[in-house]
Amino acid sequence: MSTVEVSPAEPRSDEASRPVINDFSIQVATVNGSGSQTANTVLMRSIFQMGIPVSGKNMFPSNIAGLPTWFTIRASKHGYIGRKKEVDFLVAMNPETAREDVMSLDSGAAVVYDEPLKLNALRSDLHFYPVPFDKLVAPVCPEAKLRKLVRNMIYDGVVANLLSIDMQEIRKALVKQFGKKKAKAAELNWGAAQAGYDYAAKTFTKRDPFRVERMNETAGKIIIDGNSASALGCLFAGVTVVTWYPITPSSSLVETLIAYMKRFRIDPETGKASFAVVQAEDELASIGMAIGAGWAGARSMTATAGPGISLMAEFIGLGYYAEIPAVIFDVERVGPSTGLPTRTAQGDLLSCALLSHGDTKHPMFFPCSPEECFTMAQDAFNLAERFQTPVFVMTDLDLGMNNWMSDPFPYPTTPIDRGKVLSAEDLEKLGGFARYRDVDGDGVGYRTIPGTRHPAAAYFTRGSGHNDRAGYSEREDDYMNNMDRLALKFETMRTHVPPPVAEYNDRARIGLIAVGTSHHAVEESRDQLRNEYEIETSYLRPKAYPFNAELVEFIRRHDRVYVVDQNRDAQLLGLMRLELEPEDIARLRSLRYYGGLPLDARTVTDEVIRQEGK
Amino acid sequence: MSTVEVSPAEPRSDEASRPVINDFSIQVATVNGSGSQTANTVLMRSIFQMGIPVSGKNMFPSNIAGLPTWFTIRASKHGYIGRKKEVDFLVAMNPETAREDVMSLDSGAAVVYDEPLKLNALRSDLHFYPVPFDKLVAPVCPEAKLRKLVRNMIYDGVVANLLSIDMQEIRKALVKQFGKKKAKAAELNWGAAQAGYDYAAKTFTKRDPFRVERMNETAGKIIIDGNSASALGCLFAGVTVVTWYPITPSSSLVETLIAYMKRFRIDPETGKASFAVVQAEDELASIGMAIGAGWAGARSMTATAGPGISLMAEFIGLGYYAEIPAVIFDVERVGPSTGLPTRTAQGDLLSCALLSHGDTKHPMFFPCSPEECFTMAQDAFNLAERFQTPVFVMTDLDLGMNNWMSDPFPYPTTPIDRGKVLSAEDLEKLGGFARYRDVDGDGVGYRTIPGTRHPAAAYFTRGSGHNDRAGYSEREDDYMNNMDRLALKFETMRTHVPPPVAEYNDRARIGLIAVGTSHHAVEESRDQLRNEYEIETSYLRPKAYPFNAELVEFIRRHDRVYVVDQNRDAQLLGLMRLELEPEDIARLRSLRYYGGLPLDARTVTDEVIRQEGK
Amino acid sequence: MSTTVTPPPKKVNRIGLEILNYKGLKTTLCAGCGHNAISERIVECFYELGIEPYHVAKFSGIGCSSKSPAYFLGQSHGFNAVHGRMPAVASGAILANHHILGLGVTGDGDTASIGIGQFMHQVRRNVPMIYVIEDNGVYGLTKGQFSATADLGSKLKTGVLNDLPPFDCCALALKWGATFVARSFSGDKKQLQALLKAAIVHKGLSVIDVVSPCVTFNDHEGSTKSYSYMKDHEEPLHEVDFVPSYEDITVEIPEGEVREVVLHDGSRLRIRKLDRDYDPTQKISALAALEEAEAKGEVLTGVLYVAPEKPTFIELLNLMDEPLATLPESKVRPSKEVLDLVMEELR
Amino acid sequence: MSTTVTPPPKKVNRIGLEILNYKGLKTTLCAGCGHNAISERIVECFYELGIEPYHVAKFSGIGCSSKSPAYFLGQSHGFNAVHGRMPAVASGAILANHHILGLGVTGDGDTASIGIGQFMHQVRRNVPMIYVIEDNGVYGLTKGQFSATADLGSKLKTGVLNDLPPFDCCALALKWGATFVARSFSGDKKQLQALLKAAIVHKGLSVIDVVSPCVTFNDHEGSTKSYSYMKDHEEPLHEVDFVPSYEDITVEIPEGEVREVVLHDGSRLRIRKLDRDYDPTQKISALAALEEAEAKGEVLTGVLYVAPEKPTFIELLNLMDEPLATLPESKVRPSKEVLDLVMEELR
Ligand SMILES: Cc1ncc(C[n+]2csc(CCOP(=O)(O)OP(=O)(O)O)c2C)c(N)n1
Ligand SMILES: Cc1ncc(C[n+]2csc(CCOP(=O)(O)OP(=O)(O)O)c2C)c(N)n1
Ligand code: SF4
Ligand code: SF4
Ligand SMILES: [Mg+2]
Ligand SMILES: [Mg+2]
Repeated sequence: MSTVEVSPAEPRSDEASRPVINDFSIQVATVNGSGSQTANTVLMRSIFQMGIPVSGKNMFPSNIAGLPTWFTIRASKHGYIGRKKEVDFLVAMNPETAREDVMSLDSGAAVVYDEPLKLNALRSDLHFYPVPFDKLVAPVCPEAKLRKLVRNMIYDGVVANLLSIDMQEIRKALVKQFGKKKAKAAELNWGAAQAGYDYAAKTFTKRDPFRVERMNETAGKIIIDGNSASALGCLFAGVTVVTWYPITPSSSLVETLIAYMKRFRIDPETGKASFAVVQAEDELASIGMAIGAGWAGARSMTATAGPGISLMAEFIGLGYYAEIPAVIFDVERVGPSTGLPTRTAQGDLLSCALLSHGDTKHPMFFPCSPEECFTMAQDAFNLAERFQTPVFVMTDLDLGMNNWMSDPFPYPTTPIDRGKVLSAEDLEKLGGFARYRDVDGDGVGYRTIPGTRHPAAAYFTRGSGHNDRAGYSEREDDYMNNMDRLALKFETMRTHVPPPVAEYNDRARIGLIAVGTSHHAVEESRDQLRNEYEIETSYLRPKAYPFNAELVEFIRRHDRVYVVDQNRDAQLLGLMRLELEPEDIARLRSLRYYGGLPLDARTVTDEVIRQEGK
Repeated sequence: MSTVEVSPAEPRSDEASRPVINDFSIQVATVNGSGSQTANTVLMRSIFQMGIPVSGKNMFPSNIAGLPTWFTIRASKHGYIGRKKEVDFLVAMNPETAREDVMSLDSGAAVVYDEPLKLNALRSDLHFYPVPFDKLVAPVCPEAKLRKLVRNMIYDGVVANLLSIDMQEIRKALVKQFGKKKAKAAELNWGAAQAGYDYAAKTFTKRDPFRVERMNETAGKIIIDGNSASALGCLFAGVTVVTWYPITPSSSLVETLIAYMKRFRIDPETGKASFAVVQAEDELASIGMAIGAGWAGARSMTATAGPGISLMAEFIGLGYYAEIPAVIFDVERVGPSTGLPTRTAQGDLLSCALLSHGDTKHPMFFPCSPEECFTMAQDAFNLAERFQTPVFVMTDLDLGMNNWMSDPFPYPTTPIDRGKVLSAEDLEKLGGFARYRDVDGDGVGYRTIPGTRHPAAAYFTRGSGHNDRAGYSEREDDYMNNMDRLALKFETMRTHVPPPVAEYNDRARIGLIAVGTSHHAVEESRDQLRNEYEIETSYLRPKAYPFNAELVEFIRRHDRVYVVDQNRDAQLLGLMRLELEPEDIARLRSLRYYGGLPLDARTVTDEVIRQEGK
Repeated sequence: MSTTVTPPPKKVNRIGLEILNYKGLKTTLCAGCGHNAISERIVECFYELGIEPYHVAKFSGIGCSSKSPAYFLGQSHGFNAVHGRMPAVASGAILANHHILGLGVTGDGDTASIGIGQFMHQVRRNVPMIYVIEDNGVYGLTKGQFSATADLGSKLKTGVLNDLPPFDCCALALKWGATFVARSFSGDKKQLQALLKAAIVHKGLSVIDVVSPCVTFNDHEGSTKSYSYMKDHEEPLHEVDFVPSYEDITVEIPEGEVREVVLHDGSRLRIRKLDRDYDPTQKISALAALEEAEAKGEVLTGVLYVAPEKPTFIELLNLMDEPLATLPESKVRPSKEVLDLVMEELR
Repeated sequence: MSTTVTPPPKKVNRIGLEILNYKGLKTTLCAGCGHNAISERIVECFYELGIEPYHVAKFSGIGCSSKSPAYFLGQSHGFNAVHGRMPAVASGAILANHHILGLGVTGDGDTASIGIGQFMHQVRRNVPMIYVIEDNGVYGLTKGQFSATADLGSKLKTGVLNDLPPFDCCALALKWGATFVARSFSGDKKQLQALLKAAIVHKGLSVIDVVSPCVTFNDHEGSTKSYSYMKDHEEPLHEVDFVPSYEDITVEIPEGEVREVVLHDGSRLRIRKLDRDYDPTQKISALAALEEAEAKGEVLTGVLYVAPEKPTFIELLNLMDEPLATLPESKVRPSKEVLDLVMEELR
């Protein structure tokens, strides 16, 4: 087999001559359940180990095995870690999607594929590299049963060769992946990778422009998914009661947390746990337990996704009105209803902010990175206890389930804030207390924990009307006073949540506002706008809701402000519309994407340009 | 006992000399479970029968017996049927609240009270009429056990005497109340009423200014509560499957519906029912059954209140996304959480409009009167089937559970609209169909009913991603196309829901916008603003959401527009903020009341004046 | 039976508290409601056993029954949650602090209709607490619709007939994991006290289903086991919102015997008390006894089942002895070394 | 038994339809998943009985099992609802049109965890339909957590141990009102077919709990009744997202006998088929038989209970014969005279 056979018609020759270094994306198209995760992770890691900023995104179906899956690795010397729409380097392993995968490539892309698929016949403007995987796997894996697995590692070798990835990095990544105990497995896979590398080395003439070169941009960094980061945040926030019901994409948050808790939160002397984790029978029970635990003084949490949020509505309203702390992680996926459970979105913003009937408002955090998952998990517990109310941490499938490069997390510098809790001694001094009285003018009353050894400690908690001594009341004045205090409490939070991250550009007439994972696309888009269109922009990223006063300031400093939403109904913009002055709303424009994939910079850029009329 | 004893210090004498005719409110303060409902209804009816516009509002506690209850009857020659804040004529039967009841009266009010309470000692600026109820009841009710009940009827007689209510009207109302079968009960009560009348006649010198005079403003009218009217609307809308879970204040809607169905929807020949009513185990089940029934072609409905709405969130999202008709009555009460279950509010507007996670939007109707409950129930079923989506009818405790004067309801003039349903014959002609394809450009596809005898009839309904042939899909384009069509469908509804009621006043610089029961306070307030402050106003009352285009027109024709909300968070205004142009929002002002009582005109007037800076 | 001894009347109990320390607010339930009698027994029991009120936390859902925690143990924390979800809230609180003596009091609507799922999963977990079901077969607070424990064939005032079989909460509880299951009648002071005391002492989940007549809405006209006392007097009493006031019913039934109790509405309850030699450690025979009683139209009272040794949920979770709620930061936030280690693993 | 005869192979059934008319889309479940075998049996049964596909409506919740209705009866309406709430949706649809043959297929998570409340109330109402539980003791679709039917003592791949007793859906169903209760094993073609056919013929609610192994996540390492086949080979297979592909398991067990079935993961299932002379009309003995089998660690299969005459919910509701869904306006909108009458009453 010669390379001529491989790409009968050459892509434009100028492309091949202009090497593209550390700035491209690799997509591996497989079938889920086929065991490609190790191969993909190792590939991503090896690039990372070469000091090149990298990100990985897994696009998987909502079933267990047999349906198309795509894993995309992006190497970016500029440090962009958002999704890149265009695939530069395709590894086509899935016969079912291979045709469409190839047809949707931009001209000049490269394709490694399973030889029998004969994809080279499809287009003449791509660089094709056929690999006879079945032939290669047999000699390196004598046990036939395991070949299906090991086969994937071959493409790592092929790609390493074609992209100039150092094979020693592949080896290192493999060892890391399998750990010391699974050395045999690592060896087997290493053999496969080598076979791939050798095959490519002896067979292919490199024609595509893509390759990697060592950099020094990843030293000291870690690779972690957002759910694990959230789990670590909860661990260091001192969570004590965790309740959950499995649902994609939130399950791994709790499953990882369980694993860490078992390692680090069992008393070495007694062997006893400083935490309780309950897999509840459904989300009504999981939030109910979290509320019960929060009421009784635990740092409690649950994690869920859209359908769970809907089921929690009644209890969240109770938490709001009876003023009970609890932290709820909403790892957002595409709704409505079951929607696309394995696709990402920011579609629950309005639901969560206003969850439950009657007048309710809930604070939310918007982490954009694993590091923020870690720090905001802690912020969320502190806010929940300080303000005695349910608090949402809004992450999404992209952040939660994909692997992200990150700086190592900082050890918390401030002590845990348990908020206003009266001890028996306090009560002895005070003689008593009024649970819902606004003593400090911040709307937040003092509470006691059940079990407090004092006859004046007890109070009665209810979701029905009550006066400031927690007594049952149907009085108009008691009701209104209480609701006004709750409104004040919400206002007070504005100054207690972390302020937004602002990047002002003095020459910018337009601003961008985004939360959470939209951040990565926006950052890159700002460069595109500057470099390609000479448009300067400012950028504000609120870290939490209720919004801080700086939001208004930011808006007023720009002619037009694009509010980026990963949902159809412009929900982030909606939250602003609900509270801003009309003259500020007038400056806002909506920029929406709701296709279920992680937002990419090009989509942002194109839409800004379209609306700017350029 | 002389009248001098009764009111030792006289109220200002000019008051007594200026009679107040057919324009005052009577409040009866009792304890719930004490059986005063008959007496109150009879009193209200007798005034109604004298041709005087009347309204009755029951303020009752959230328990079954033993707590304070107030029933207010308003007679208004101007036809105002909203709540009047000031009580002119108090009947104080409840020792527990008597003091506060008396103290909160305006000077010059009258008080009929149970003599042992000695209320006359409290103030000198009121007209007191002490009645020795226990002494009076013994002779008219030999059976001691029944005295507690019959005792209440005595105050009807006393009040009739003092207000010049024709005793024959009391008698007529009594007979109507008890029906023919309970003639003995009616007689017993009649004796008590007479005893009260006679006692008053021989004991009291009339000093207060309040009395009634016959008018001719109620001929042909009916008295009905909104829940019964909604029930009748459902009956004539041809509802076939009713699912529910008891909750105040919605229970009586379904209970009345059951009673009517049993009378009028059993086939006289077979004795079989043309309807199914299921008391479900909770609201998740009741909405689930309604959705299942709507899917299978029934006209299905459920009725609930706030907590039920929260529990229905997940299923409503399914209904939206899978496009299934169902009608949900939300008889709103005060939230959040259990809140004040026996008080009224319009606090679920945002919750219902946006119910469920992900991008969802739901249409709502806002009836303001029993007649509109009746007609909009029918509109709601038609809209639900025409647009294949869950539809909310937003009433409230005030409308649902209080008695209202009304014109008789019009028999429906248009046939039932089952929307786009393909029969076996249609399918035969078409050869097949695509369930979610927008054939007509209105965003609404065609559906088939399970059981349709054709091999091409079947399709698969799901809450997960699907293409226009109802096939499972995780594709970006399928998802976005579908969501765009759903958005279009919602836009189409704007022109299909009933248009708002507008009253333009050419001289008005300010406008008022209100929905539902706020109407009655606003109407009266407009007169107050004109008469007391010479302020002319225009008024727009949207009958449904999504809002019709006229909303914007109305806003633009005024400098300032007050949006009236019976909730803390300005939810009606919020719905407008979410979609209006900033320059239109700029004209909007918020006018809120959230104390749980029916909104009254004075509250509206005072707030407009405050904001107008007058 | 040591748990049923009533100490001689005295002003304070063994920990020096008066009965007043165990009372709650004045009830707002109907006079004569069975729930009030249960509240009184609870007050007495905790007083007599000399349990510190701060040691107890009360939980309920929504309903007349669920209002009652406000009417006892005023010096204990209380949580009146949402309809049917008491088990979750109580479970969470007990996880947070397993030294608390959890006392759940809810209704049959709360437990068997909307809440049957949480009830069964609570039972399955053997969460250590007392779960009292004030069982009247109706939704009292929403004015008298049937709950899922209503007798087959009973009829509402509105004429609606219950044609569905009842859930037997005791059968459910004992079949699926509760380790103490008893039934009683609100009017049987002595037995109810004894059962409550036994439940307080039991280490796992104790379910006590107390038949507690709703005097206002449980007029079982047309039911298989009752007749309407009001029938003759019906006419003059046609008053929609009238709630007559009744005296509490009290009754004492010897072990192993059956008594017919006439309720305020004239309906009759056939109550059979378990024999002294009944063995409450056998699941299958307990189920059979319940099934048999149901067939005979009898209400079987007493301790139906007990499994004192079965591990509680707290034991299964291997929780440390200190309440999780009040662990110091040093016990719940791992050290910087731990974070460094984890970070290193992720490099 | 007439219900189990397999007709000789032919191209069309008695109503002239081919087997193709009963098939659905290609499955997207794992190869070897028990659920797939059940789908196949459903296809065969409806084909063999010659039931018009348009006559059937399929219902499910969320889960691998609940995906399966897409893979059979493609010419029948189907409704894949939300997690755990299939019973409500199916009930509503059947009320709308009781001529429909309702076929619910869900999982054990769907039915016994989140859905236990709806399941029990569905059972209590005896809603006429078939309710198949594809029971694997785990949540397949969310990657293998325990459901509430997991065996006590079984262990997940992650090391998590199930220390809670399982809900037995058959026991629940037969104790609380289901009128046809059976258990089977997905690999027992003959029995499963026979049971499905009997369920189709039964007029009330038929509950069939089918043990249907999850080949991907049900690796019962450490469980009382299994061992891990993968143990020796474990090391090279440390691959988080790999799902091996298996052949379907099939087995045939004579009545009254016990067979041990080895599952793909090496775990063993002891299946006992009910005796020919077992009397399925006795509730108590059925319960006892289940309890006994559980104690022995056996899975008891066959028709456990049947009460063919008990009125269905449709009968209790006294519905007219025509489907409510398609009643003409004249039957559902009362006349003007009725409105006039009501208005007069309200004057
Ligand atoms: C979600 C929800 N649905 C409905 C209600 C209305 N509701 C209040 S109490 C109750 C029934 C209570 O019955 P039960 O538990 O038997 O208590 P009882 O009043 O009979 O003691 C209902 C349905 C509610 N509060 N919340
Ligand atoms: C409200 C809600 N919570 C959680 C989920 C996530 N979820 C999907 S399937 C499933 C479990 C399915 O288990 P089971 O019913 O046993 O089906 P199996 O996959 O084992 O066949 C869960 C928890 C969901 N879809 N909806
Ligand atoms: S309505 Fe019934 S349950 Fe409620 S307080 Fe009155 S008697 Fe008790
Ligand atoms: S994960 Fe388990 S239940 Fe789901 S399809 Fe695969 S084998 Fe079946
Ligand atoms: Mg009850
Ligand atoms: Mg399962």
